Amino acid sequence: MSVNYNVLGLVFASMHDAYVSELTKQRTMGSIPFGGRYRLIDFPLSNFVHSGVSEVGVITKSNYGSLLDHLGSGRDWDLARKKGGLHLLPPYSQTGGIYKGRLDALNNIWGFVEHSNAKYVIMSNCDVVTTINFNPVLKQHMENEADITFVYSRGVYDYEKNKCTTVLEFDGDNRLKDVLVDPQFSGECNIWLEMCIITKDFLKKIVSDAASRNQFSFTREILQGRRDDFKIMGYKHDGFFTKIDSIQDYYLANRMLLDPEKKNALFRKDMPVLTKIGDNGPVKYGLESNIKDSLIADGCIIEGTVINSILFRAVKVGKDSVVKDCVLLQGTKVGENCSISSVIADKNVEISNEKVLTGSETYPLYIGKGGKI
Amino acid sequence: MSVNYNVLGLVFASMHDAYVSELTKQRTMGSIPFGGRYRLIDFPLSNFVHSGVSEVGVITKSNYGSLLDHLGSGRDWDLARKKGGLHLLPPYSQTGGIYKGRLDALNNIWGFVEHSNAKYVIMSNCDVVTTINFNPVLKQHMENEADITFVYSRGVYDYEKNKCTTVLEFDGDNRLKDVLVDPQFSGECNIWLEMCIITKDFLKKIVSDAASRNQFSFTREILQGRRDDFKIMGYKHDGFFTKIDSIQDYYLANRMLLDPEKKNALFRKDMPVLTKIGDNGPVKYGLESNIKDSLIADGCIIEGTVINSILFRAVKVGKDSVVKDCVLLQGTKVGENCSISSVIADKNVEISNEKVLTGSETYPLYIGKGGKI
Amino acid sequence: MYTKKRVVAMLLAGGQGSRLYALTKNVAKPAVPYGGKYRLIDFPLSNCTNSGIDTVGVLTQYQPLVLNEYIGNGQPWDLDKMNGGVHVLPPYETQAGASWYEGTANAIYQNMRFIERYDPEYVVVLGGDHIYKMDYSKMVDFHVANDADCTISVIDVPKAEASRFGIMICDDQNQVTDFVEKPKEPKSTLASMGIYVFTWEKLRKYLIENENEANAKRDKGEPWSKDFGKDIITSMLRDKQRLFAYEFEGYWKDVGTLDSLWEANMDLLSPSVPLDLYDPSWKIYSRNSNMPPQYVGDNANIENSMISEGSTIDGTVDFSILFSGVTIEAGATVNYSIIMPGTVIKSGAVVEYAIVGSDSVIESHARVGSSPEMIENRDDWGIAVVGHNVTVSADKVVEPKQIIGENI
Amino acid sequence: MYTKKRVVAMLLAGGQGSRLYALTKNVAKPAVPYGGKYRLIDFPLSNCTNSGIDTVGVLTQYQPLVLNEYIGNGQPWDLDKMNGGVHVLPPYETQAGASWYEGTANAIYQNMRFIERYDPEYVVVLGGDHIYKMDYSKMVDFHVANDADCTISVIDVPKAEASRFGIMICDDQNQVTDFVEKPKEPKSTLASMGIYVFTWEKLRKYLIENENEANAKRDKGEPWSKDFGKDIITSMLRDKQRLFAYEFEGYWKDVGTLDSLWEANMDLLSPSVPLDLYDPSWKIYSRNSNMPPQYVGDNANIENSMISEGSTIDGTVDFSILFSGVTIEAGATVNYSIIMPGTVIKSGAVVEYAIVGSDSVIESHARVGSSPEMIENRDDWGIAVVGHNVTVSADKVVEPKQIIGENI
Repeated sequence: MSVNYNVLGLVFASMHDAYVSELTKQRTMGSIPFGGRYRLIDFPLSNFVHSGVSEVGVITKSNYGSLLDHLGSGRDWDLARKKGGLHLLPPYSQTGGIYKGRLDALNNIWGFVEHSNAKYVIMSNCDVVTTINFNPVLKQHMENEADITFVYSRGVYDYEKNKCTTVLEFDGDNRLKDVLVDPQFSGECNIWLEMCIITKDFLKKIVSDAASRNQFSFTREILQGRRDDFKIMGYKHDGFFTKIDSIQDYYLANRMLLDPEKKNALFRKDMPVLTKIGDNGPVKYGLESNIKDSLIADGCIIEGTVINSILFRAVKVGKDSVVKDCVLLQGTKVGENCSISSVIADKNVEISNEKVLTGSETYPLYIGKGGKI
Repeated sequence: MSVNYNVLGLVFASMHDAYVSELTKQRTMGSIPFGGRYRLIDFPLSNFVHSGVSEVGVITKSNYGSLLDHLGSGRDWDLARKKGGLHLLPPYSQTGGIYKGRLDALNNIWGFVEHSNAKYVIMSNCDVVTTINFNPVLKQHMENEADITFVYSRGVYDYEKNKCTTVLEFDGDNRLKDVLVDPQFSGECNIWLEMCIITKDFLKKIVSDAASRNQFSFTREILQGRRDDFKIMGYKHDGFFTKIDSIQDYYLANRMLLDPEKKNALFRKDMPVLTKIGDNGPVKYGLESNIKDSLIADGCIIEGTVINSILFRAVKVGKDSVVKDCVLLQGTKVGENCSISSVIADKNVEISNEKVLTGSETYPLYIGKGGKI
Repeated sequence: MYTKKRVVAMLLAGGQGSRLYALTKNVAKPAVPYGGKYRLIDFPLSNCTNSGIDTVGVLTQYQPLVLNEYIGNGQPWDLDKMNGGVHVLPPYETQAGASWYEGTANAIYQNMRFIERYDPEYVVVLGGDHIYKMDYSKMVDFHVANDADCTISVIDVPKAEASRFGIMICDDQNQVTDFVEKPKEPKSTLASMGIYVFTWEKLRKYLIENENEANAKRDKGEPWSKDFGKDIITSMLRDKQRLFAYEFEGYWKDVGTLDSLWEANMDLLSPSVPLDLYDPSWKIYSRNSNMPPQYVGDNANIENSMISEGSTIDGTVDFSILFSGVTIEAGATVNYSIIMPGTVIKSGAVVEYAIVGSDSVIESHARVGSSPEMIENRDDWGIAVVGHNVTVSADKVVEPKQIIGENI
Repeated sequence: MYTKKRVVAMLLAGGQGSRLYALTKNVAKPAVPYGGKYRLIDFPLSNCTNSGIDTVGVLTQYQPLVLNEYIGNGQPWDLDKMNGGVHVLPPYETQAGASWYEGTANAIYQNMRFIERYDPEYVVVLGGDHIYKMDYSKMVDFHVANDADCTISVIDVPKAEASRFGIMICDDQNQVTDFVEKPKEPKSTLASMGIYVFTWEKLRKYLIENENEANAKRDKGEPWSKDFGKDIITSMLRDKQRLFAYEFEGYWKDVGTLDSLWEANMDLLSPSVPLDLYDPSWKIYSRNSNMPPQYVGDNANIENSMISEGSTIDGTVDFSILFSGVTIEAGATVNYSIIMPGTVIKSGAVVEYAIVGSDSVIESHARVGSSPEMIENRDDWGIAVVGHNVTVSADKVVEPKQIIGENI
């Protein structure tokens, strides 16, 4: 049918916050703005919704005010439901402490999972951006009668650059052979997309086992420690993906969307990425505007030149200013006669007239939320 | 018009939790069940909605999981809005700590208040249950050009019994003369209903003043300390009200609703109390049921005798059992051949066959959530 | 804007329900109250939601205001979806002119654009006046497994009653070989429940063919019809399409008459009837009335009944179904009756074996209906009916079988 | 179930908009796109929300499917209310039979039950085809302050244009003393904007009177009408009711013709036109298309234009309004034009002084419209229009003033 009550979605909204500390100072991973009008959590939520999953729990740690604000009732993702729907699971539970690892988090919110009628649980982080339909993954998981099915993609891993990356190795039957976290090599390999399908009964077992042994880490205790005891399989996803594990990477990941092929792989017509509605007007271009190779969100008012940049909603660029190789988050105001290049401006930054700001491709200049320059 | 964008509602959902510690062990004041199918927060929210207030912030402290669950998107109160709507304001803010007093809480969530276009703020706690239209209060506040207007009722205050009660005294012009917290007398007086209207500009002033002086208490610092500096007025509310400040009082307050006059004053046809929809079936009465003088919520299945009691949703009473002078919260199961009187059963209590449980009117027997007897 | 849906449901809610006329003066039949807090349409809508079907078109042209307001945005049934959800589809005007629905097939034909937006593989066609709980997704699975063009759900009825139904004759593979409407001598006891699954491509073809053929006949002055069961199913059988019968086991009740409406309500009070309204895994959703819990007074005497929120009961209630906001005063008696929302039964009034519509008043010492034991000639006995918004004045009598639509 | 509302708004969305016919083939006029991301009806609906009016009935019978789906549950305009909200009100069938709306007054008359549910004191009557931002609550305040029976909003128009409008003649207290539809020699320049506030009790009385009088005339074979402006206002004036004119100052544009629709769009590009779509305190809400941000390519050349999300621009765009999901290929040129959602302008095509409907394709090197400077005889010049879902094949030409509804 169109709605699949057999599956519960769980989003880990605060996984790996520390790797992009600039952006998570006042928010959490899931609420980081991305791609002109989205937040990172929009991608897992849209993947769930388009796969017929209508019951979703969002597991947060700290700084989740902006996430609460973004998600609201879940209505913009069609998740304001009576049966299922979107549930924010606050970090402070019975025991009072903050979650330590993935297994600990699951143990703390187990009542929510238990209460669901679903037979399968799909878990997803927010730091991998991709568009995926989970139905074929689920089908394979069921056919394999697997305990866990990991979603991975082939990709180039660079030991020097990439952080918090899990590399998976499978045998000829697609069964998990090895799990390497941040291994010391570079080259093409199977990169875990931080998503997996787990049979709920099995999940219950490992979560309660881990709780009784005071274990927190899913990767260490389950994947690495006991991979041979369980039937852990892999599913290869072929679409475009990008993993955000540093501010440099965030900068590159946004600008990847200027490649029409990548953009179209992420923003598929049959699986539109859903997000909070802003009710901004169309983009307004002035009499002397000049735009090349850029992604511009609604509500922008552009009087100057924009090249090779991502402009989020309601950004203003004044006359005779040049914006080049930049990522300007919502509400950035660039005055007149400025020249800014390789800059990441967080929300509501104001850059006054005549300013020159220059970062580099490898070290983009980051300006914090609300900064006035 | 029908919607009044000039007013922002603020609900203090966790004020006075400590006085009903039995009931707030796993919840907060606002999510305490009341009157068969409601939670205490339903009363302030409904009062706001029926007064045309469509922008409401809910300020919580701890244990707000059940509140989050009850409120959901705010849709059941018609508060799932784009313009305004319901906003849960989590207790952990920039500074990291938990709110200390009302002023501290306001200071922590000030960004939310500031962002609103409203000119007036109505604040309400959840521990006073009443049905009130705020429009006449607002009208009087505007006509008086008051800084604060307090809503009070005439009522009997008993020094021995009542706790955390604020008694107000006014001069002939309805201007605040004195504020007494838990005074050492008994008798009829002006009891503050824990609601007031404040002009937003004025509120901003006192909140920022208090923050800079490290003051937390609204009552002590503002009402008692500086009452002559400000124009603080009173508005007398004439409808039924009850204030819940102990488990005994909770017991009595529920059973007050068996007085049709009080019930009808609280549940007015023109201002229905809104609450989360449960989708329970109608009450089903068995072949030998016998009911007198009771309030029975949907989804109950009654085979025995119920006298002088409040039964919340989906309570079951088995054959040949007698339930007398009880308050049984949602999902309580009473077996066959039981005799229970003067009992408060919290959610999902199970009482097995043949049990006899007897509390007294003044010391009702309280059985905690999920208890099995 | 619209993404694909595997299944779309079309609910034929059209009927005025003339055999229920005292209760359908200002409301379409699917909006008739049932079971203490429901309306008939709650059952198919809740079944859709529970079956995972989230896109439903409701076809109606008779008094849609109440139905429209009742369905609203579909939120009570979890059918308020950005993509999909429930939509009431009234007749409309185009550049070619305006036209009312000319039969059930035409109603779906006129709304093919609605269906095609979702590009479905299967279309489920439902009625709006049956009480049952059914997982349509299992029926769709059965349809797919059989590679069927159309699957019709059937229920095994007692042989004696078979001639009141449309009867399906099947082979031992459940394939339908013949279909006879109300046969005098039924060859089978499998009655059509008016629930169909179609492969959309096939349904589309037959809708267009039927429309064109009927219009051609009309132009020639011949008799024509655009009826779903009669024309579409018959044509598909004629063309040797793959039609299958899906046997349903469970409670199913047609409430097309006042008597069957009364019976279907009384069924809820019988422990032997397998219709559970309290099952949390298959909730029957309904628009909520936001009323306080019911209050039962000192003089009340309630047995074996179902009573809904907002009611005030201080009289005697036995074997009855009372909807929300009903008042039974002290000294009033209600037996074997259905009292719809907001109605007041005053002190000393007696209501027995009756249906009283919503917002009506039975004044003191009036009498509505009577028990069959009190009637000499059993042929004179039957359910008494008082319509909506009707006052029965003090001391007046509504006899068994009598139907009152205006104040007396 | 329904609690009282002080004000209820009724939006007359009926029109087919025959003067916009190339753009209203399958949609009602209020659903016509405007301003890059809006539809005409967004303006009155957003005005209602921003004015605090949360109960709106939309009266329509022409092609309601698009409008119905567009309005949906009203959520985009914050009009999805449990009590109140926006409701599309199509014609319907009753026990007395079915009838289409016979004029604007009849449409409201047939839906009096909808209004009375909310027991309003005032009813605001609106049209669906004007572009303006207005706080109706101020007009209601004005109505109350004057103790008026009806208040009509008016705008001061240039004397030369006054004869195109319904003109109000007022005394110095703003009380209306006379009303003339399209007068040849206007005695005033106060034109009715088609926005009314009525004291509901009075409107109710005149609706019933007009209905009865018109039916009586029809029965006698006399000419009759059930028109809002023409019949209701005239009768009220005749009866010396208190009618007042509420003068509106601000941008107001009637978009009843293709030329005025084009002009109203171009107005958005003029810095001197006081219509701000970016004001956060008075947002114009619209149903969102959920598309990614617009992508501007290497070869693009955009000046003085408005472009909406989901578009891909790699050509030249000047003085134009582009809706969501539009593609302008490299080497294509769009000047002084309006391109509606989903349309593709292929390489080498030139679109000037034109309106191109949604989901159309202008193939390579085709030409649509032309600038007035290129036309010898100015009378031959005008806006070129291509309808929705139309393909203009490669190298074809659509001349100025030409209106294309089918593929060429």
